[in-house]
Amino acid sequence: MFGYAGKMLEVDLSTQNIKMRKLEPDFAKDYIGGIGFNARILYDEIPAGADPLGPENILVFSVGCLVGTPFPTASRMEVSAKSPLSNGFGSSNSGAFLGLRLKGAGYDGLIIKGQAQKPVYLLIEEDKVQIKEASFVWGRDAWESIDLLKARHYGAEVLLIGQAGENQVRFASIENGYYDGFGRTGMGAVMGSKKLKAVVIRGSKPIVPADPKGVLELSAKGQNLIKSASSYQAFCSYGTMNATIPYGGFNALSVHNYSRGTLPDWKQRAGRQIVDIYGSRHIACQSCIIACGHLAEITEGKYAGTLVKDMEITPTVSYSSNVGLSTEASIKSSELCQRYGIDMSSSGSVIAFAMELYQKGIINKDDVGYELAFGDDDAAFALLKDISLRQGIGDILAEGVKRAAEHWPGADDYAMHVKGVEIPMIDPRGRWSTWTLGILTNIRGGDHLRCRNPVEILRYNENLYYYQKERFGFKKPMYDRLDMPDDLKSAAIDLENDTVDIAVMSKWAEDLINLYNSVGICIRPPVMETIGPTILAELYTCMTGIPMNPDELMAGSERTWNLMKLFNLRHGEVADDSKFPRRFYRELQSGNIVDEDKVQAVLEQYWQVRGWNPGTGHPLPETEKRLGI
Amino acid sequence: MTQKRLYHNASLCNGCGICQLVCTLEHCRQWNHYQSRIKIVNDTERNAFYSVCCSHCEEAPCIMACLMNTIYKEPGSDITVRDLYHCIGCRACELACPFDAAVFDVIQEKVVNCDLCGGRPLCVEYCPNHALTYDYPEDQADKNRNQAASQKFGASLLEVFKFSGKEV
Amino acid sequence: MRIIIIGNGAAGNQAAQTIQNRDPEAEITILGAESIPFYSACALPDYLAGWIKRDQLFLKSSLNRHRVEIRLGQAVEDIKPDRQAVTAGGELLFYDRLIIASGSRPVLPNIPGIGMPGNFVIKSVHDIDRILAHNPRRIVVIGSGNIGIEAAETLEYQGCKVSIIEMMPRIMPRLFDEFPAMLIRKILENHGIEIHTGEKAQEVIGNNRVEGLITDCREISCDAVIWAAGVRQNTELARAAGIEIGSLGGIKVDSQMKTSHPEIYACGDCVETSDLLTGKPALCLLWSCAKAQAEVAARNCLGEKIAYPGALKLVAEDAYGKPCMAAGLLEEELNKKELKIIEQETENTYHRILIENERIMGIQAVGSMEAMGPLLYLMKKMVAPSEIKRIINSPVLLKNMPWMLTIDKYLQ
Amino acid sequence: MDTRGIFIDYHKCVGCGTCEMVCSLVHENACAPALSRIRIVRYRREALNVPVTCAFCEKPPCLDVCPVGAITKNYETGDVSIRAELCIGCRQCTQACPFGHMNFNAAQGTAFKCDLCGGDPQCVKFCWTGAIEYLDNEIAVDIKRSSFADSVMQQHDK
Repeated sequence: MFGYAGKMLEVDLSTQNIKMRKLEPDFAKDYIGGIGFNARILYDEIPAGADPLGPENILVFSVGCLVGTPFPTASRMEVSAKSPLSNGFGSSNSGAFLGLRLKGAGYDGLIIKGQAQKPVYLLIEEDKVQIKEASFVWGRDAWESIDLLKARHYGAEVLLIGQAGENQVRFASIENGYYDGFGRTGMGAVMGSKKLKAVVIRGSKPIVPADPKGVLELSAKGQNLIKSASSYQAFCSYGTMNATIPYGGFNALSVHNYSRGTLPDWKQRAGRQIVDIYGSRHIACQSCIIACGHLAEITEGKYAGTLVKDMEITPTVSYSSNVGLSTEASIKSSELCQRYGIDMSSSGSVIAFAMELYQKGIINKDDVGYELAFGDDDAAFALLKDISLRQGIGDILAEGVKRAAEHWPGADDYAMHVKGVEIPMIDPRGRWSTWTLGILTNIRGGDHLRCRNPVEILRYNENLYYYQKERFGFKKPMYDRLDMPDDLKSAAIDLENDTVDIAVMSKWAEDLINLYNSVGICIRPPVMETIGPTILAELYTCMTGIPMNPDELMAGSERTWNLMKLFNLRHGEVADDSKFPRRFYRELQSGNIVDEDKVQAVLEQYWQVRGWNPGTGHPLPETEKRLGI
Repeated sequence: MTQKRLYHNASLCNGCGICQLVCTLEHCRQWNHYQSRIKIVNDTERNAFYSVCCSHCEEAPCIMACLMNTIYKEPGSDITVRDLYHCIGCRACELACPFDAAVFDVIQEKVVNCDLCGGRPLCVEYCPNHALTYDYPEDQADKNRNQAASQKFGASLLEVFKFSGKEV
Repeated sequence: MRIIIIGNGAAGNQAAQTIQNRDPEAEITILGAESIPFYSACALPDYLAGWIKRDQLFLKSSLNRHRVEIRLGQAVEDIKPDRQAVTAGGELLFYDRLIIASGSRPVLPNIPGIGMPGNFVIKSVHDIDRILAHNPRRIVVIGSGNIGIEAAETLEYQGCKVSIIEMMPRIMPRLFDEFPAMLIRKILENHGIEIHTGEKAQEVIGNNRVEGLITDCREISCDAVIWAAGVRQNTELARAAGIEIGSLGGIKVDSQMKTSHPEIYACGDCVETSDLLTGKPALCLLWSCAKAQAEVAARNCLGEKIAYPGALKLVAEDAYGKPCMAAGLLEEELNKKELKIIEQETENTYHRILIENERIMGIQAVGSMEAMGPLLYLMKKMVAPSEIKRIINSPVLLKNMPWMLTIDKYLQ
Repeated sequence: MDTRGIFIDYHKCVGCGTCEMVCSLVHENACAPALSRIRIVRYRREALNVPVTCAFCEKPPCLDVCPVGAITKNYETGDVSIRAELCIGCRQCTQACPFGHMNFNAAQGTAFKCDLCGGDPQCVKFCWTGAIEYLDNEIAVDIKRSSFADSVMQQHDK
């Protein structure tokens, strides 16, 4: 089979059974790869009501089908399981070199079932797969464990959990090498519940494309397209730090657990200039031509000697604004999160939540053991350690804000989550946009990464026409270049009034991002702006030899999205879950609240656009039939 | 993954010859370094020791030279093995080997080469200086590359950061 | 692809093996004139001496019998290049590619008494069986090539009285220069083999059975004569099919082992290739050359473009436990321009290296084969001896080529 | 004589591996870094990346150690190349190369090395950081020289 490795590896840790699953061409075409494979496998194989931390849960890693090409940013890999935070579809995406290595070992995916008796790790050396005893790394942090595992298995790619995953902290992450990770929705806890410390992968089989010349030409074309994006230069130099200042300006930041919208010294704390101060070298994932990551180095002061990949918006906003730490402390927090193997967004939210409870007097020093205050880095890091090791109050907080809030009366008001998953970054009260609606509609809960306008111009923050539209600043050339079917383009974008229809755009954006996650490319703005289904369909055909057109590709992505929604519904999601935390509806922030009814109206409109029941958000039979689910 | 092979690090070798002795003890049941499948060559000028051993060439000249077709690649692997039953000891393979790595076994009157002790080379196990290693060729190539790269950045880098995962 | 191979010898089998390794789908037919399976002709003397058993002669083959048809005892009657077919056993067999590996046969001079029982050649297993059945006690070997020497040695080992008659003034005249030849002669003579050089056999005498041999100098009484005075290429089939024959009597092939017909390749003893060192046309009737040529021919058959670098004379011999080897050219074959001969002699060993124009052109050794393999490859690589000095002086290179240290002492 | 060669600025490389992918795609019609002529050594913890490729040495150690003369140097063009049909796969060159450049294709059993894509290196074309450049020797050294001179002058001005 061209393009794909052609098989998936299935490991049952309970029975120590190792099987190969052949990849059927029809399955490959319908579900493309990455998250598509994951959705189908989880939907088919996890029974309703399964315990996310029990042996019935299945952890699936799938590589995007374009991974292995020189097409820019083609490096991503998706991991999915039933989430211990949301009890719905949990999924997370990561890049670096892992996807290529797994494909190079000869597998498109890795399916982990069951539960081991004692700590183990999985060693994959091409066709030789072994389940090995892992007591020598169990209990150690991620970086130490990587060093130990790499010393045993030379040149291997390692994906593993830290102490947080071992202790089944519900928002633990799976770390992918030193600096990258599958952060959100608690995949690390699932891996920890299976007592699987690490997966060590070695292998260098070639991936053979059907039309190598075409792949090369399209990759060159992709490079040129991405380089032509308006945000390309800025992203090359500063990465995601470009977006920190505008959000601060809109009062749309999550500051101190969403009690404020911005910080007075935000510009000094998190502007682009900190990249110049602390950042040293760029770090790229496989085939990436943006290299948005930077190695941050702190040479003096309290955190001297810290060396970590940082200077990205997620840790910066999560720790610098939400917890209120200084810039240097927020860089240090990245290292700690990566070592403990814990999601940066969620852990920041949980710490901020605890700090606010402390401030409000709901918990006190006796509960915690030390004083908590926003901006206190020692307290924040002590709490982070307690959570990761499940000590003291950390044991309660490790359950995530939704479950932790049930412990203390009145704490519910401060639990900032959607469907159990902590919301990072943006405050819809400050700026209402496709992006913020995405937090509500996101399959994996309160998360901002699965729905974003393909072209994001951070210029306006007006709530137009009852939340229905967002003001944009579209320019004609940008409009023309956008790779979107013409009818949809005219429905979504009103060039004359410079507005975007949020409901229509949300569907397109979600499907597009889902497509990216299926083929395995990155959602950095320069890519979103320029790469659409047309070039991806061409590349897919060249790579796999399976004829594919852009419409089929988008339909495949939509199929996956619907499948994930059906998974959530089967596992107990109801329409009422698609609600922001109460704080957004009631508590003024910079004079704004979110209007609950109007948001509900936009949401229902979005459901309608999706072909779902506008009352319940359940996919209609005709939609299921159209997509062939 | 291909088969592991034997590698010798001359900078660690002190020429003790234990490898040769264990090799002969294992294969010839005698303590006689002339019959060893691995040879340690002494460079007296530089006081250094180098090793000569079968490199298990892919298209091995010994296979082509053999008059009896007794040398072949083990099916499914790339290790050169011999079927000594048919060997007539004509020494053509010894002559054909560009590395002087085929050894005439005077006891059996047949020519032999390193068989990697069936996957657990004793010379590696007994090497007191860890000069001999048994490693995948890919890894060895990577290590060479890493070494070259470390030289580019100077030793300072490796001093600042202790071991870290280096890979390609 | 249908490929027919004429000849079930080293070249034929090697070609079949190569084709099968590279294209498992190819249909191969091997046509062998002898009705016995593939065996090693080089081990015949060892069999004669009883050092190996008869079954050890037959080489195991890993050819896939579903794809490879081996027809034994079916001599090819003719080749029809225009129809792409050969006739064997009255049957017409079609091919896409034909590989001729018909080999060679020993030359018997046309002298009186040659047809009598007791005249033998050493070419096939049957010849040895016949010698063993004859059970000779007093033998004359005509010719002192490697076959002759080995035959003499093995028969002597069996307790026979052996004489060698050589036409040229020294033994192994095509392989060794005068001095090493003399050393070998001494070894043989010390073990009781009688050697007469510069003589020519004139007549075999006897009464319905060999009883003696008359040369131009003497008469030797014997009960068997073994003719090992050279071989001739089997080129009759090719000649009849209109395939071009070279000046030395072998089938003419280009560097890809292709004959004058584009679908027909040839390899092994029956072809005439060029010499690796001089580039001149040469015959090289050696097992290793045959295998290398077969490999090249087979791969070119399958559409690869591989060139045969040229034949290199290479003989390893065992004279009563003393290994002897010779490779490359002899002193008399060289132009003698800037000729440098390095000789090293110890009590038991002798090495001779011929260097012409800063190139190693020939190596001969008696008594020890140490470092000869690497030297041989330096000869093939055409490395100047001064380069070896450079390598030895460079620790980086020496680390990878420690055998250079052993070579160094021969080139001082 | 062609004096151009591949020059690598280690400090510009971000380790994206596009060059490896492109190289294997051009030469082997497959996507596999292991089959690439140019390889990147990644110090992942320190985020340092060193692309390693053939230096086309004037006295190539690989040529010297090759037992069969499969590696040749053309002294007119400066090119060092492997004739795959002669290679016996002994891997001596992979050990001899001081850069660890010489690669080995285990499936085919032959060593392989950079051939500069016949004068139009594709890795250079696809390298977006400018870390890999195909320059005339004199120009490359000149760039190096002037950048060093700049740094000296800056120190001086301070």
